[in-house]
Amino acid sequence: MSLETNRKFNIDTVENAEKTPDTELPWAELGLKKNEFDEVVKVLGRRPTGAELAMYSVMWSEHCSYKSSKNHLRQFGEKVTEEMKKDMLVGIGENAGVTNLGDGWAVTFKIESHNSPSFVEPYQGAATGIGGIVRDIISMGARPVAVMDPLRFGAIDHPDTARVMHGAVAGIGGYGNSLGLPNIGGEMVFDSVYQGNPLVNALAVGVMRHEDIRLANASGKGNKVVLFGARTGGDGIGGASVLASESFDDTKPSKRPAVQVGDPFAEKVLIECCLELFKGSLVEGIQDLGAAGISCATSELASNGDGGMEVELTSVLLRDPSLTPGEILMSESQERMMAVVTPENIEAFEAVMDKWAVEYSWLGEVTDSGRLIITWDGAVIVDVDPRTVAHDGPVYDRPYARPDWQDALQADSFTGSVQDAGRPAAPAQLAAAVTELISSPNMCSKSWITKQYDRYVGGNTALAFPDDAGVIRVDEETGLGVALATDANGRYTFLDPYHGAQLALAEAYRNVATSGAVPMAVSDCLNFGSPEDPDVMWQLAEAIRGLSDACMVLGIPVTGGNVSLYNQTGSTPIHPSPVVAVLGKFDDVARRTPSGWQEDGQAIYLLGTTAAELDGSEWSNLRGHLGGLPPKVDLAAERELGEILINASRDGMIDSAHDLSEGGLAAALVESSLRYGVGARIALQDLMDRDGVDLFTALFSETQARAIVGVPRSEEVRFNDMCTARGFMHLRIGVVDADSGILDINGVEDLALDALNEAHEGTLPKYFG
Amino acid sequence: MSELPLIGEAVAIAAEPRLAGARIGVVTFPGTLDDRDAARAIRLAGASAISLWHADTELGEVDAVVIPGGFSYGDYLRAGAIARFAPLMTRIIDAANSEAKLPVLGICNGFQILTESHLLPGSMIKNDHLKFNCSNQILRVENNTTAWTSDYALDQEIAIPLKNQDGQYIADEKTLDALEAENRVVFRYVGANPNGSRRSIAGISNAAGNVVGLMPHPEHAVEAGYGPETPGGAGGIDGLGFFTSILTKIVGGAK
Amino acid sequence: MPRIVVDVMPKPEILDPQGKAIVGALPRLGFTSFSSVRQGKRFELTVDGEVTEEILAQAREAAETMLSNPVIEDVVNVEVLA
Amino acid sequence: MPRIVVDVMPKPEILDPQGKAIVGALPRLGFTSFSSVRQGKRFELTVDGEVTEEILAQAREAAETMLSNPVIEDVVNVEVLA
Ligand SMILES: Nc1ncnc2c1ncn2[C@@H]1O[C@H](COP(=O)(O)OP(=O)(O)O)[C@@H](O)[C@H]1O
Ligand SMILES: [Mg+2]
Repeated sequence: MSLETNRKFNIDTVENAEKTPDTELPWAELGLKKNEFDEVVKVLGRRPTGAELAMYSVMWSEHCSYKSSKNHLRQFGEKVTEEMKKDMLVGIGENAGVTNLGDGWAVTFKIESHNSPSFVEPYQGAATGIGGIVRDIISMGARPVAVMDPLRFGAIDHPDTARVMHGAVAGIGGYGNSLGLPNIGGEMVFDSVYQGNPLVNALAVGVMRHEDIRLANASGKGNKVVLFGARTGGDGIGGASVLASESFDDTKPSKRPAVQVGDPFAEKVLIECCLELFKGSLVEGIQDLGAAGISCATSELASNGDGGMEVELTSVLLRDPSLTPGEILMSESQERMMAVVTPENIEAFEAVMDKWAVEYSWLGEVTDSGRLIITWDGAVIVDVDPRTVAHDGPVYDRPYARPDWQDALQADSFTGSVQDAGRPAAPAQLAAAVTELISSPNMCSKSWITKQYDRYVGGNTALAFPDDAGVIRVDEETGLGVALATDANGRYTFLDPYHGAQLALAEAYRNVATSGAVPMAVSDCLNFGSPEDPDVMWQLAEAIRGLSDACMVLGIPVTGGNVSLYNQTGSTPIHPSPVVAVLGKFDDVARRTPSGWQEDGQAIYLLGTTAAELDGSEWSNLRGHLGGLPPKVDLAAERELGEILINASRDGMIDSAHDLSEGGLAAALVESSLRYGVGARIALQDLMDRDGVDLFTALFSETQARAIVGVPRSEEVRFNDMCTARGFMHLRIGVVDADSGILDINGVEDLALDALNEAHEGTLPKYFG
Repeated sequence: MSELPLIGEAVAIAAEPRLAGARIGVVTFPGTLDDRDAARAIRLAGASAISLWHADTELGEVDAVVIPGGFSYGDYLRAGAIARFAPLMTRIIDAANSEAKLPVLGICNGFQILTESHLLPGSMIKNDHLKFNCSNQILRVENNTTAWTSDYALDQEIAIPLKNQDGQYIADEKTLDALEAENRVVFRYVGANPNGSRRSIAGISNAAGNVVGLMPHPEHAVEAGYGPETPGGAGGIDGLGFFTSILTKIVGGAK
Repeated sequence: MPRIVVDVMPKPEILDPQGKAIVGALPRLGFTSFSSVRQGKRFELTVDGEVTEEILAQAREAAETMLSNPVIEDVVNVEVLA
Repeated sequence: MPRIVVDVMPKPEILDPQGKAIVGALPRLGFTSFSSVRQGKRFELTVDGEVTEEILAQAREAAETMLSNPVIEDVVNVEVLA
């Protein structure tokens, strides 16, 4: 007998499972390995019922159980100092970490991936990615206040890229805009390694008062369990495990996940409705339904609380009445939440639901039995210890080893390579090189994307595209606010996973500090290939080790994140792409520093020193080279630079600041002048003499821990003194020339801002319309 | 009635008591997004913002009403199509057409709701480029005699955010001719037409001038540093005039 | 269960940006036989019992008042789905 | 000029937020006879001459490849408009 024939009217009860131990179960089709299935049998002391099998299979999937990464992720919790714990109100493990902002305010943020769904159906995949991460934020008790979207696509000129780009961007906009959440930043990278595996990551940030923090646990015997929001349909059944534990392989179309369609209107209503519940203190515990749906919500709520719960599954409101109990448990239908409510609050809870016309159904109650019992019309179909489902999944120590090609890769430096031949040196060549750089797929303006996102809604967006960090005001009275940036460089991480991950953190940290905010917390989305490939597993292990080490040095903790594995086409993985988000704090967002020059005559300073670091750079990428070692990581310098930028912003010593990252000084100079259409005169001879580099290197090297700042005349002495006192290299490289309409760099042919702007803005419209 | 807490508390403004007595309603439908912003704009201008809930059957004591932007009911059918049938809309339509001529401002989705309600002629369809467009738009004020535009100079150019997917204003030629002849084109887009709107129309009024609708968002341009970009971050408050205009009218009328 | 179909199309004199985009894209995919495309909406309303004349009249009214906007759209068809 | 109609509907198992919003609103206007609504698309393709079998085949192919998204939609009808 198979489960198929067992479907509708012949429900596989626990009693039946005990009587029919030899029934064949489709554990392999559901993504479980033989040893995992055997473990389920051992845990239960009998074969699982169909419903139990469904639960274990989704909850023990890579996506939900982190079975390949768990052993490594521990470092984020272990490598923390007291300093790092100081402001952490809720750490890793909950739906999202919570950080103290002071004045009774707290902030929660998290980044997640929705990669494979976005390849299959870009619009809906990306849209539901936003929907899912926003629900994580709501379930902490917070009001979501902004989203961000780090994106990676295949080659810009590949025929399939437009499909994914158009769909993903429209989906992120379509969903986020409808929720009234400003989009305050993100990333956009084109690289053929992402052709069959685009990365669509989504970040959401929310704020709350300390007393409103909610956790996902079900406590209090006799409290009622309620499911509310959208009805349950057949969405993504098997999606969680099939999607995340099998590589996407187009020879097996039957393994394609069912597509989920998002309903942003339903989610917007759900947000308002939840906030009203929080305000009235009407829920004891709350959990969003994402991957693994009801399986996840019931087992996590129960095991984090008093340990028991009883649920009648026929009470679930269905969109598709033909769903089996197992399918109901696995469904990933969007826009649903589960909550625990005391009997006294039932009436008030229902009134809120009715006001917002949100559907709900009472499913059962909290018990102290230590068992999660699910019935179907009274017959027990699940009887498990919820911990075994939610927390005690398999953990693998997957073998890993430094790939045998890594040494050769690192030895293959750009300098002196075939691709390096004819390096630009003459003024006209350098001007052409700058223009080529800033119109290249990765360095061009992202406004084609960001124009499709609402940045104004809420009235609290203090900075967004194209500045280094997105900045949101939290408290209108005091100006208290937060800044956020996300970064990753897959090429750097490919060349050296340990340092590459640190570079991602360093850049996000630097971006936040550049805006003037004090970095406080980290969330990360680790996008990698198959953990069953020892090369990839090594990349993952190294990246986590690097990131956790660097967090210690910078003194900011990881408060949450997400791991996305099996991002590969056939046996070719993507570049290891640890996307790192850093959150910072402003006492008053009015002090924020924008990235563009403004006032005529202000001095332009370069902070930091420049080495010849072109390996993995955008310039080498444009020449088709990838090899050597990424730029050196100097976390002490990053910290010092950060402090200078933060102090200078707080004390009003600078009017603009822009960090140097991909594309080096050339990119930063162009971006700072295009920001408000303000020109400048730049001379780099002193820099070249001091650091021993040529003009090309000064412009295109990607040495870290650098930034350019605009200093008002009246502040120059004070600014210089501060940098000197801190022993940080700083050099006056030019002056703002507001009305010239020209970026004039000594030794480079004059760059007219109009032409630069056209080159910078033209690229995405040229490919995507 | 729903309460609309801002993220933090309202910006502290000591409104002149005479002004704070002016009550301007802000309607919230399921899916409304910019209600908080509209309320903030009203408070920044000095009046009291009164939250109105779509399902309410009475309008209560308000001197004017703002129907803010967003995606009522997801705008899945047509923008504003379902919201138009809300109980409160019936009250608003009656009050706008009554002798008292209740001033009503529809912003973006609010404008779409007003056209679906036939308080204003024409309709909005998808932008000609089919994409959502969020940008900083320059408008020209072509009629400064309406309840909502009296604080602007005629032909003044103002910078106001525009953000929508269904922002292309259309009406038949006869209607367009009549709108122009009756001086009911209140705002026009300056520069390149951002969405294909007929005759670059950004906003219109009814014949009496008490009902005004426009696609761009004045409530997002009322506080320096949080609206349209200006170097130095000091500007960007060109939208405030909508809210001071209505206040002038209300208070002036009460004198 | 019986269904009633309501078809709504943009008025002929009104520019249809979506139809325009499609007609521009068709030839690029080798579909060269179509000189214009217009995109409208199709609604399927499920009726729980029999479709009476009264219910059909309701559907017609819903089509005119809510499912379409007479300023820009025409209801081109209301019929019981076979 | 002859027209070919292509009707596209969301797949039955897929959530249709549009239809959901409409079915929620209908009763408020007194339309109580409809238990569910689904919203799809109707395309009208104008053909410049006679509608040959070949052109109809083209329309069918365009319907499947471009006018619908097979992941979430079904082409429910392709016919020559009378
Ligand atoms: N997908 C996106 N969504 C929103 N904003 C984006 C996106 N991609 C890039 N941006 C924004 O464009 C600007 C430039 O991006 P980038 O060059 O990656 O910044 P940085 O080098 O400072 O990390 C930033 O403000 C960034 O947030
Ligand atoms: Mg930066």
